[in-house]
Formats: sequence, C-alpha cells, structure tokens
Amino acid sequence: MQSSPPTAPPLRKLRVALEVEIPSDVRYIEQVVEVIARQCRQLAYNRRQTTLNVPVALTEALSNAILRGNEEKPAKHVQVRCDVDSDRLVVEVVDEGTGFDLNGCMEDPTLPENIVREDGRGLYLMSRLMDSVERFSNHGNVVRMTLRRHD
Amino acid sequence: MQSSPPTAPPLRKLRVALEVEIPSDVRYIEQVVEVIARQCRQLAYNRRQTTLNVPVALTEALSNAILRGNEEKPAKHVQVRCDVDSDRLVVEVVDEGTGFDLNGCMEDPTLPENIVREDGRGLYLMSRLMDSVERFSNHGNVVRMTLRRHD
Amino acid sequence: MSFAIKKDGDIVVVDVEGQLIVGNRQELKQKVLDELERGERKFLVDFSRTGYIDSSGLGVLVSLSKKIREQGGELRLADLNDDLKTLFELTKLDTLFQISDTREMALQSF
Amino acid sequence: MSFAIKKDGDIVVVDVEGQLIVGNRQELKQKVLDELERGERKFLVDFSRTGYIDSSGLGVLVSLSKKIREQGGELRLADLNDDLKTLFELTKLDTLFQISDTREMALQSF
Ligand SMILES: Nc1ncnc2c1ncn2[C@@H]1O[C@H](COP(=O)(O)OP(=O)(O)O)[C@@H](O)[C@H]1O
Ligand SMILES: Nc1ncnc2c1ncn2[C@@H]1O[C@H](COP(=O)(O)OP(=O)(O)O)[C@@H](O)[C@H]1O
Repeated sequence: MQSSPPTAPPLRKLRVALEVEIPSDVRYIEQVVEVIARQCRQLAYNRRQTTLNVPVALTEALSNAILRGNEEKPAKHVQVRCDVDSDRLVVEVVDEGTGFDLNGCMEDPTLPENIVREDGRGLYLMSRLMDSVERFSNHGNVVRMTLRRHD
Repeated sequence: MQSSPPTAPPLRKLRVALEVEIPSDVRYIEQVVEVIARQCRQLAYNRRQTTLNVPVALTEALSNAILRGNEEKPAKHVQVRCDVDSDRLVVEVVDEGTGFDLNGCMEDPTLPENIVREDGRGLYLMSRLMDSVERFSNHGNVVRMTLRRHD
Repeated sequence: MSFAIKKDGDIVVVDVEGQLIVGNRQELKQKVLDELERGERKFLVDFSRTGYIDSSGLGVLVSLSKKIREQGGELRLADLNDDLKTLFELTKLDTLFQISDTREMALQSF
Repeated sequence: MSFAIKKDGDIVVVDVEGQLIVGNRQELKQKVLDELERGERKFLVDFSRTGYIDSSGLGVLVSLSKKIREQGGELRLADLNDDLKTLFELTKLDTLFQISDTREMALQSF
C-alpha cells in the first residue's frame, strides 16, 4: 500500500533580494553566479536562462567590474544586488571605478574587423543575453541588467 | 594530465531577504520551509540547523498562522519575511488574525499532565529550537523568530 | 511524503517517507486506525526514511498510541535519526514510547 | 573546473570540465601553448563536459586558434551543447571555427 501526498501548488508571490560584496578577485565570480542562478531556478526561470543568459551576462558584468572598474585593486570591492521574483530578475553590479560610456564602449564583435579580436565581446553578450542593460552612477559605477522570466 | 582549479574562498557578506505570501492552506508549508532552509544551507548554517531547527520551528509558526491566526479562511493569507546572512536568520510569519499572548499560550508539554495531550507542543518547540521568539502586531499578527548561525 | 504500510508477521509496519507534519498527519492517522479497526494490534513506525516531524505529527503519534493501547495493542517506534531523537527528547516523548535503534530490533521486541 | 589533456594519435584533445571563464582561461591558454611549443599541431577542444563560457573564454579560443594557425596547425571544437552553440552563433564565432557534433567526428575530420 502506497499513498500519494496531497499535491502542493507551486509558490507564487515569492520575491528574493540578495546582496553580496566580493573582493576584486575573479575567483569569486563563479560562486556569485551560482548563488544568483539558484534563485532563478527556484523561481522556475527556464533552463536556458539559468544556464546561459544569467551566468554569462553576470560573469561579464562581474569581470568588467573587477578588471576594468576596480582594476583588480585589493582595497576595492564589488557589490552585487539582485532582486528577483517570478516576473523578472534585476541585478546591479557596483564597482568603485569612475564609470564608462556604455554605448560608446559597446562594439559589434561580429564585424569582420573585430571577429578575430581576443577581447571586446563582454558588453555585447550582456546586451544580447539580457532584456536590458543600463549604466549609471550611484555611490559607484552601477551596471544594471534586467531579464524577464520565461517558462 | 589533470589540473586543479584556483581555489575560490567562500563568500562572506552575503545577505538574502526573501518574501513570500501563501494562501491559508497547510499544503504550502513544506515548500516555504524548503526555500528558507535552502538559503540557510547556502550560508553554511550547520546541518542540524537546516534539517531540524529551521524546518520544525518554521512549520510550527506557519501552521499556527494558517490554522489559528487565519482559521484556514481562504480569503486570508500568510506572509513570510526572511532576512538571513552569515550571522543570523530572522523569519517573520504574519497572519491576519487578532494575535495572541505568546507567554500565556505557551505551555510546558513535558509536564506529566500534558505529556499525553495531542496538541500544545508548537510554541514550546519554536522556543526550544530558535534563539528567540517574539510576537507583536504590525499590519497583522507577527511572530518573529531569530536563530544565530552555527558552523 | 508518503506512508507505506506492510505486514511483518502479526506486526503492522508503517514507513514514514519524508515529512510527518500538519499537512499529512491525518492520512497517517486514518491508515493506522483502519488497521486497528481491522483487528491489528501490533504497530511499528519506522522513521529511517523520515525528514522532519512537527508538533502535530508528534501529536498524532501520541493519540494513536493511546487509541491502540485502549484496544490492548501497542505502537512502537524505530530508527530515529539524531534530529528526531532530539525532538523526542525535547518533548520528553522518548519516555512515552518504546523506541528501538533498528527496525529489526523493534520487530523482535514485540 | 579543470582541463584534462590527452593525446589521441597526433591530436591533442582538451576536455573542458566546468566553466571556461576569466578565472581559469589563462590556464587553458598556457597548457595549449605548451603543447604547441612541444611541436604539437592538431588540437581539439571537447566541450561535452563544459558549463558556460564567457567572452574571455571565447577570446582565448580565438587567440589560440590564431597562434596555432601561425604554426601551420589547427584548433577544432567538438560537442557544444545548445547554450554554447548559441554563444558561438551570437558572436559569429561559429564561422571562425570548425565545429563537430561529436568528438569522434572531430577526430576523423583532421
Ligand atoms: N565596469 C567598467 N568600468 C570601466 N570600464 C568598463 C566597465 N565595463 C566595461 N568597460 C569598458 O568597456 C570596454 C568594453 O568592455 P567589454 O565589451 O566587456 O570588452 P572587454 O572587457 O573584453 O574589453 C572595456 O574595455 C572597458 O573600457
Ligand atoms: N498565530 C496564532 N494566532 C492565534 N493564536 C495562536 C497563534 N499561534 C499560537 N496561538 C495560540 O497558542 C496556542 C498554543 O499553540 P501551540 O503551542 O502551537 O499548540 P497548538 O497549536 O497545538 O495548540 C494555540 O492553541 C493558539 O491558541
């Protein structure tokens, strides 16, 4: 004799806000990505969003913050703020740099003259993998990315 | 030839705030417990805290909110707010009832006259499994539990 | 979470898989009472595959034990992990139940 | 994440296990350049056990491919999952590399 449990409908109205600060060290990137991807999985973002869009775009933003914004200076830190619910993910990556011109720095790496370059694909991938990418200054240089959840 | 990765130190300074609202239906309890226990595991709360203290105390608070506070009325909801970092977990369970006298309602279920009772162990277990349990009113009846992280 | 009921000789063995909490304790209660009604008198609950138990789960065990005793039977428990042992100790329910370390020991104890 | 390097005939096969990102791409680069230095000319990167790749990981593949070609060799890729295929398509790097569906097909293609 085996009984089946009363079925529990999935949680709606779940909202998670997460903050984490890391040193200017690229070795922390993978853990931050995993923590945030896990929140998205829990909220039923689709597989591709949690294995491609979020991990890659977030890795780009974090490595730019660490390498470009903070120039890997040990005294500087990167702050990550994430707010995620079943509608959308908003992630802000804050570095202690002087900021940059998002549109000015974004190049098209698919142009023939760029395709064999080693660098210059980060901002492009962020913009292709997220629904929006913004940059502004607020106690540091902030890059904000937004992704709408898909089933 | 096999290479080992550069070791990544564990994340400190991670803080998660979580909000979830559920209908007055006990079938939702297990999922809410799992979502919050998962956050504690991620922050390296010890095994016992994530398999005993948090699940049982939270289940008690939720079932009291659903059964006592909201009397299982479908129009009423239970709100759960959780704020957790590597120091401590704070969970607030809010119901739409009129509240109750925490100390007045707490009985000692280990007394000979109580030991064979079917009910009356919930508040006692909450107080034994958490570092603190408080009750107050703030847009509803709020039960707040705090647990300090242990390695 | 689910409850699997098997007979071992004249002993009814219930495996609690997953949680025993407010959302499913009624199901356990009903299953055991049905067996009691059918004339069974020896009951063993095996917790080797159990997650956590809340106060209402504990309450169901207390009330079943009472009902079974009233019919001249007995409810025994086996294979509690450390968390569950702590729960039974905190509530002193370890003084109310005969608890065996393993299912085998419990089966032989009847 | 780690890189396992094996020889299959005259082909150097690199398995990328886990992520290929800014934190470890330098290690991949060095390992492959060491083999190139030793005289190896045929290289295959197998992505069957790879998680995600970031722009700096892609960049390392581009730069290695260039360096190997300069020595008259070739770098080919195999077994990209759908996510990785999307990355190569978005960046049009699928036009720069010879990509095989399986390791076997890639090995035979040399
Ligand atoms: N957080 C940042 N702070 C300062 N400059 C940045 C930041 N992020 C990006 N940039 C600028 O934008 C340029 C393009 O970035 P990206 O597309 O990621 O390519 P890459 O980092 O490989 O050069 C960088 O070279 C840098 O000049
Ligand atoms: N959220 C709540 N709203 C109203 N009353 C409550 C609430 N939580 C607990 N109580 C009161 O406290 C009493 C004791 O609760 P508890 O120790 O959990 O035992 P039980 O729920 O089994 O009676 C309840 O019977 C109820 O009267």
